[in-house]
Amino acid sequence: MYEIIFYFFAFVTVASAAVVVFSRNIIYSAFALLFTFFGVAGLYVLLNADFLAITQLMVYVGGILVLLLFGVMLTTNTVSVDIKSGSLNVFPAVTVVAAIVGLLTGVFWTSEWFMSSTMGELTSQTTSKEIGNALITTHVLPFEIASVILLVAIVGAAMMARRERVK
Amino acid sequence: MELNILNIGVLTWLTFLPIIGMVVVLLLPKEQKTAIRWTSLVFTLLQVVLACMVFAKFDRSLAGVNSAETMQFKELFSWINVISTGWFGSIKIDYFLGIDGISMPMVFLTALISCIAVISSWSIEKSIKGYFALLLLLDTGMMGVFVSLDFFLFYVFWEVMLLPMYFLIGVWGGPRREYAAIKFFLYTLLGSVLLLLAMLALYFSVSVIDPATGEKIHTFNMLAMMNPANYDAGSILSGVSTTWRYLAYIAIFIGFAIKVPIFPFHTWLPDAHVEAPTAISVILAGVLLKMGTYGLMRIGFPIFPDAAMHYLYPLAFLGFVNIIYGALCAMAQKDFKKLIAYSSVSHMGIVILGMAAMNTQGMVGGMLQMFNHGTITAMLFLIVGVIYDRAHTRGLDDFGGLMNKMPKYSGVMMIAFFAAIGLPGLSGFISEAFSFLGAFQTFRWLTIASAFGIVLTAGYMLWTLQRVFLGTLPEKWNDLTDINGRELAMLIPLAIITIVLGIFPNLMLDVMNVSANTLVDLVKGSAGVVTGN
Amino acid sequence: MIPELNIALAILFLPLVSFLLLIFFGKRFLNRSGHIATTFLGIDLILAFFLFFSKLATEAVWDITVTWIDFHTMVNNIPLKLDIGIMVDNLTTVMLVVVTLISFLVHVFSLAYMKDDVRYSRYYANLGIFTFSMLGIVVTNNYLLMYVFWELVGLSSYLLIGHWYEKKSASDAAKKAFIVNRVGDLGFFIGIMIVWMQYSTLTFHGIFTAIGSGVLPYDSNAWLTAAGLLIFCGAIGKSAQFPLHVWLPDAMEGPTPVSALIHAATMVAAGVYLVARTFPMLTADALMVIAYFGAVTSFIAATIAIVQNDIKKILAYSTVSQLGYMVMGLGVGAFSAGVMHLVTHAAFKAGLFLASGSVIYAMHRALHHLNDHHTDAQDVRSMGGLKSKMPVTFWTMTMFTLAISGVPLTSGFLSKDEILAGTLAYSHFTGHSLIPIVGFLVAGLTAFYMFRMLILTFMGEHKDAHRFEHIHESPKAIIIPLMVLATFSFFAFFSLNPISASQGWFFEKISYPAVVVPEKLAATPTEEFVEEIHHQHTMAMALSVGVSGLGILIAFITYFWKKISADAFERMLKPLHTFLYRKWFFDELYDATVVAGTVGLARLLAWFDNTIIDGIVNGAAWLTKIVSVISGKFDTLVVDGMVNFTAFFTGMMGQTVQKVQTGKVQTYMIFAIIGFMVLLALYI
Amino acid sequence: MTITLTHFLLISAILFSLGMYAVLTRRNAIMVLMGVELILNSANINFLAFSRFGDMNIEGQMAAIFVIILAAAEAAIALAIVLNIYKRFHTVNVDEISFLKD
Repeated sequence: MYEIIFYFFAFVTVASAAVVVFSRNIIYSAFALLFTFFGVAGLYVLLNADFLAITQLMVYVGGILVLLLFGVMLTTNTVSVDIKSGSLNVFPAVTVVAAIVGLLTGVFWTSEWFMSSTMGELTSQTTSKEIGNALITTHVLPFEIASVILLVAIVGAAMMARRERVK
Repeated sequence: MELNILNIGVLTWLTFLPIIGMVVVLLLPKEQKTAIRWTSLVFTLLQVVLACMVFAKFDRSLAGVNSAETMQFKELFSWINVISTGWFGSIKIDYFLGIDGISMPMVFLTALISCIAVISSWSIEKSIKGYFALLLLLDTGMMGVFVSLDFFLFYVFWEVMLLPMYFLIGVWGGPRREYAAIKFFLYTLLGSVLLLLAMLALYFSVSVIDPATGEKIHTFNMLAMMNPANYDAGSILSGVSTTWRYLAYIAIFIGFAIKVPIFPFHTWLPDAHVEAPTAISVILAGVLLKMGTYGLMRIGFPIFPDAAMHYLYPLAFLGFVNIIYGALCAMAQKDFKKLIAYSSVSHMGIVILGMAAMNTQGMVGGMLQMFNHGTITAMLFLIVGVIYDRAHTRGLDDFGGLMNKMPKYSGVMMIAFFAAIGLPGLSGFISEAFSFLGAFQTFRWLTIASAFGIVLTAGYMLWTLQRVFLGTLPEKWNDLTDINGRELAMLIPLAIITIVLGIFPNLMLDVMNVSANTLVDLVKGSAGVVTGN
Repeated sequence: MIPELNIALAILFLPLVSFLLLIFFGKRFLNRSGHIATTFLGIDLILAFFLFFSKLATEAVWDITVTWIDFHTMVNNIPLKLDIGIMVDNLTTVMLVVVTLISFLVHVFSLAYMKDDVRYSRYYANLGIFTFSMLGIVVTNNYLLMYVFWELVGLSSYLLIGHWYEKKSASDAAKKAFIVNRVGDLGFFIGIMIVWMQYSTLTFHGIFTAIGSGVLPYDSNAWLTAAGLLIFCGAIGKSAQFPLHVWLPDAMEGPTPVSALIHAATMVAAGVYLVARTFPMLTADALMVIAYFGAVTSFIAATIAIVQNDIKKILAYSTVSQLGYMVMGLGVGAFSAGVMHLVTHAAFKAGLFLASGSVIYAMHRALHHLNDHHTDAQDVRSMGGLKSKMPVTFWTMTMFTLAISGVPLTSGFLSKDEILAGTLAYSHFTGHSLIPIVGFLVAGLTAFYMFRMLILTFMGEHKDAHRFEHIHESPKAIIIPLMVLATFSFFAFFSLNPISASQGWFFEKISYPAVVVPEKLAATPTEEFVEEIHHQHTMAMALSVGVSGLGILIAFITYFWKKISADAFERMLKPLHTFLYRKWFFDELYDATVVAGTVGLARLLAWFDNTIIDGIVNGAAWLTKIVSVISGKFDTLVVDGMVNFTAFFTGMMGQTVQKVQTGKVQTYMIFAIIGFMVLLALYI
Repeated sequence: MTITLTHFLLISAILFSLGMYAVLTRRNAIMVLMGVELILNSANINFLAFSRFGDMNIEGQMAAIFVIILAAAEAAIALAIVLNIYKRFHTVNVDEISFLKD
C-alpha cells in the first residue's frame, strides 16, 4: 500500500514537473506546477511531515503559485506576445543536466546510507507540537530572523513593484 | 642657568616661537597682507627679545662644549623611545637643548637676522602668506640647529631648514630660480646624506647607561659622543686615529663644508644668492653659512679630535684657498650680488683658517668672524637689495655716483664695505686679526699667504665702491630715492652692532672665550700632539 | 692715572668729537662747520702745547695700559691677553704738536680755500677723523692700536683724497692710495703676527723688554730682522717709500690743503714715526735695508721731480724724496736727525703745499673770471711773475724753498746736515759709501728742482698778461698759516746754534733710544757713532752747502737768466726725459704686472669657477640626468615593458575569453556548474 | 520492495535536474523562477527524507520550514524584480537582457 502511494505521488510529481519544464505555454507550466507541489506534499506526508505538507500546500499553492500567475499576467502582453516561451542553450543544458543526473544518481545508488533504528516507521502522530516547541526554543533565533526577512521581503517587494509616480 | 617662561624652557620658546607665528600666519586670510607681515615681524621681534634675555643671563664663566653640567638653559626630555626592537636594541632619542659659548652668538645672530629678513621682505607681494610661513619655518629650523645637543634632533632641524629654503629660492627667486634652488637642494642633500651616515655610525658605536633602566643603550647625545669612554669596544668608530674614524670625520666634514661653503663645494652659493630674494640672501649668508662652521665646532672637532688634528693642515689649506680664491673670483664679477657671494666665500675662509689654528686666538677669531660675517654680509646683501628694488639691475657697471643721490644709503654702505674690508674700529677687523694671529702660530707660511686676501678684499671692495657710488650719476638714475625708514630700520641695528663690536669686542668675546678655550683643550688634549710646520 | 694722560686723551678725542658732530649734524651747521672744526683743533693745539711743555720739563714717561681683551687662558704660563694703552714720551709730544699745529693751520687755510665746496662740512668731518687717527698713531703704546689707527689713517686719507669723487681720477687715486697702503700694511701685520706669536704682547715696552732678555722669534736672528723689516713695510706703504711710493703723487687729486696735511706733514710722516718707534728692535741688517730703501726712494723721487710741470706733482715727489731722506737717516742710525727732519720737513713742506694752494687758488679765481676752463691751474709753465701780485705767498714760499734746499739759517739745513753727517759716519763704519753719495746728490737735486719751481712760478714774466691782471693775493685765512709756517722754518726753533743741531733741545730730548737687540746683531754702538757724527759734521756741512748752492745756481742759470736752454737739454736727452717724466714707468710697470696680473688671475679664476668647477657640478648633474634617462628608458622598455606585456597578454586573453561572455545569466550558470562539477570531480 | 531512502533521493534528484534544466534553458524569467521553486522543493524532499530515515526527526523538518519561508520571500522579491525588468526593458526574456556583457 505504502509503495503504491509512494509511486503515485512520485509519478505525479515527476510528470507534472516535466510538464512544467518542457511545456511551451507558460500558463500550462504554471498549472502543472500546481500538481508538482501537490505531489511533493504527498511525499512529505509519506515522510512523516504532516505539518510541512500542509505548509507546502498553503505557501506554495496558495502563495507562490498565485504570485507566479500574477507575474505571468502582468508581464505578458495578452494581445501580441505569445504566452509560449522559447528555450535556449538546450544542448549545453542537456549535457549539464545529464551530467548532474548521472552524478546524483550515481552517488545515491552507491552510497551506503546510515539507517536509524526507527527507519521507515510511519507514525501517525502529528509533528505540529514538536515543531512549535522547537521554533520557540531551540530555533527561536532563526525563527525571528526568518520573520524579519519576510517582513523585509514584503516591504521590499512592495517598494520595488510599485509604480513610480513621478519620473 | 635656567630660564623658564610658563614652565617651558626659553630655548624651546626661541625655537618654536616662529612655528606659532607660522600657524597664525596660516590662519590669516591671504588678503590680509599687512596683518601677515606684522604678525611675522612681531613673532621674530619677540624672538629677538628672548635672544637678548638669554644673552644677558648667559653665564660667561661656564664652558659647555663637552660637559652637560656647564651647558646652559638645558632642556632634556625623552622624545622617541622605542623599547627593544630586536637586534637594534632600544632606540632612545632625546629632546636635548642647551647652549654654550659656541652657540650663544649664533642663537642671537639667528634671531636678529630672521627679524631683519622679515623687515626686508616687506615689499614681497607674490603669495605673501606662503612666503612668510616658510620664512618662519626656516627660522625654526635654523634656531633648532643651533640649540640642539642631540645629534638626531640636530639632523631633524638641519633637514627642516632645507625645504623652506628650497621653496623660498625656487618660488620667489629670480629668473634662474629653479636651477639655483635645485642646485642648492641637491648639494645640501648630498651633505646631509654624508652627515646621516656618519651620524648612524656614531650611533652604533656609542652607548651609555640609561639612568632609568640601567641597561646600556645607544644614544644620539652629542656630548656622550665626545667622551671616548662611551665608545663600545670593537665598534666601528672606537679607538683613536683609525681609518673609520677618519672616514667618518671626512663625511661629516664634507657635509658641513658644502654648507660653509668650502672650495670646491662652493658653486651653489653664487647661484643661490643671485637668484634668491634679498631676505633669503641675507639669511643664507647671515645664518646658513655659519651652520657649516658651527657644525665643525660642535660636532666635527669635539667628536673626532684625533681626525681633526690629523686633517688640520688640509683644513687650513682649504681656508687659505677659500680666502684667496673667493677674493679673486669676487674681483672678476660684474653682478653686485655675485660679488658679495664670492666675498662670503673669502670671508668664511678666514673662519676656517682661524678654526684650523686650533688655539685660543684662532678659535675665538673664527667664532667671532662667524658672527661678524653674519652681520656684515647681511648688510651688504641688504644694500644690494635696496638698490635692486629701485633700479632692477645689479650690474656693477650700470651705476655710479650714488653717493650724491643717496647720501644716507651711502653712509651705511661705507660702514658695511669698510667692515668687510676689515677696517679697524669695525667688527670685521677684530675677528680677522685674531684668526690670522692664531693661525700664524700654527701655520706660518700659509697664514702669510692667506693674509694677501686682505689686500685683495680691499681691492675688489673699493673697486665696487668706486664703480657704484663714486663718479657721476648716469642720467637714467635721476629719479632714484634715498633709503626709506623701513630700510634704515633693518640696516641701522646691524651697523650699530658692527661698530660697537669693533670697539668693544669683549661683549661677544666674553661669551665665547671659555668655550673656545675648552674646545681647543679638548681637541688638543684628546689628540695629543700638535701638528703644523 | 696721571693727569697729563687725561690731557693726551682729550687731545686724541677732540677731533673725533668734531668728526661725529659734523658727520651727523653737518647739514645743520652749514657754513659754520669749518669754524666749529677749527675751534676744536685750536683747543687741541693749545692742549698739545701745554702737554709738550709739561712733558719736556720732566724725564718720566707717562704710560697707561689696560687690558682690552682677556682670553682667559695661559700660553707658556703667561696669561694671554691683549693690552692697549697710551703713552706720552718726548717723541710723542713733539709729534702731537706737529700734528695738531699742521692740522690746525690746514683747518684755518681751508676756511677760505674750501669755502664754496659742495661738501664743506663733510670735508671738515674727514679732516677731524684724519687728525684723530693720526694722533692715535702717535699716542698709543702698542702695535695693535698702532695698526688700528694706521688703518684708520688709510681710511681717512681715502676719504680725503676722494673728496671730489665725481672725478674718476680722484676716486682712482683714493682707491690706489688705500690699496697700496694695504700692501704695506700687510707686511706690518705679518710683522705684528710674528711678534705676537713669540711674545704674546704687543706693547712696545713688553716686546722690547722680551727682546732685551734675549728671546728671539723662532730663536732666530733672521726672524728678528724679518720682524723689524716687516713692520717697516708699514712705513714703506704709509711713507711712500720705493716700491710703494706710487700712490702719493696720484693722491694730489685731493684738495691742496689735504695734500699739505696728510701727504706732506703727517700721514706720510707716520711711517717714519713707526720706524722711530720700532728702532730699538731693529737689527743692523734691518737698518741697512731700511737705509737703502730710503736712499733709493729719495734718489728716484728727486730725479722725477726735476722734470714735472704740475706744481703739486713737483711737491709730491719732493715729499717722497724727503721721506726717503728721513728713512735713510734713521736707517744709518742718525736717529735724532731723522726725527728732526720729520718735524722740520712737516713745517716747511706743509708750508710749500699751502703756498702752492694759495697760488692755485689765485690762478683758479683768475681763470674762473676769464671763463677759461682749459688752462691747467696747477701747471708751472702757465704761471710766472706772480711775485709782484702775491708778495706774501712769494716770500713765505721762498722761505720754505730755502729750508728744503738746506740753506743755512733754516730749519732744514740743521736736520739735513745731521742726516748727511750720519750717512758719512755710517759709511765710515760699514763701508756703504753709496748712501752718502746719494744723500749729497739728492741734496743738490732738491735745491735745483725746488728753485726751478720757485722761479717758474713767481719770477720772470707771466705767460698771459690778461690773466695776470686778475691774479690777486689770497685772503687772510690762507696767508696767515703760511706766515706761521714760515716762522717755524727758522733754525731758532730747533737749535740756538744755527750751524749745528746737536747741542739744541731737540737732540737732547729726542736722543738715540736704548737698543735692545742682542749685541752681535746691533748696529754700531751709539757712543762711537755719535762721536763719529761730530767728526763728520763739518765736512757734511761744507759739502751740503756746496751741492745745494750748486743746485740753486744751476736753477737760476737755467730758468732765471736762461743761459742754458732747458728745452735743448730736454730734446737732447729725450729718452731720459721721457723716462723721468713718466716716473720711471712705475705705474705702467705695476699696471702691467701686479694689477693686470691680479685682474687677469681673477678673471681666469672666475672663468675656472664658472666653467670647470661649476662645469664639474653641472656635469655631474648632467651625468646623473643621462643615467636617469637611460634608466628611464630601461624602465619604460624593460621593466614597464614587462608590465605592459602582462597587461597586453591579459588583454589578449580577455579578447579571447570575451567571447564566452554572452551577458546571458544562464550561460554563466552553465559554466559555473561545469566548473563546480569539475572541481567536484577533482576532489572526490 | 520497500521504499527506502534511495527512492526519495532519486525523486529529488529528478526534480532537481528538471528545475535546473528550466533555469538553464527557459527564456522567460518567470519560468526560471519556477525552475528555482522546483530545485527548492527537491531540496526539501531531501531534508525530510534524511530527517525520517536518519535519526534527526525534527531537525530536518525545521530546515525545510526555513527553506519554505525563504522560498516565499524569494518568490516575492524575484517577482518584484521581474516586474521592474519588464517596466524597463518591456520584456522578461532573460537572453535579451544582456547588460552584463557590456
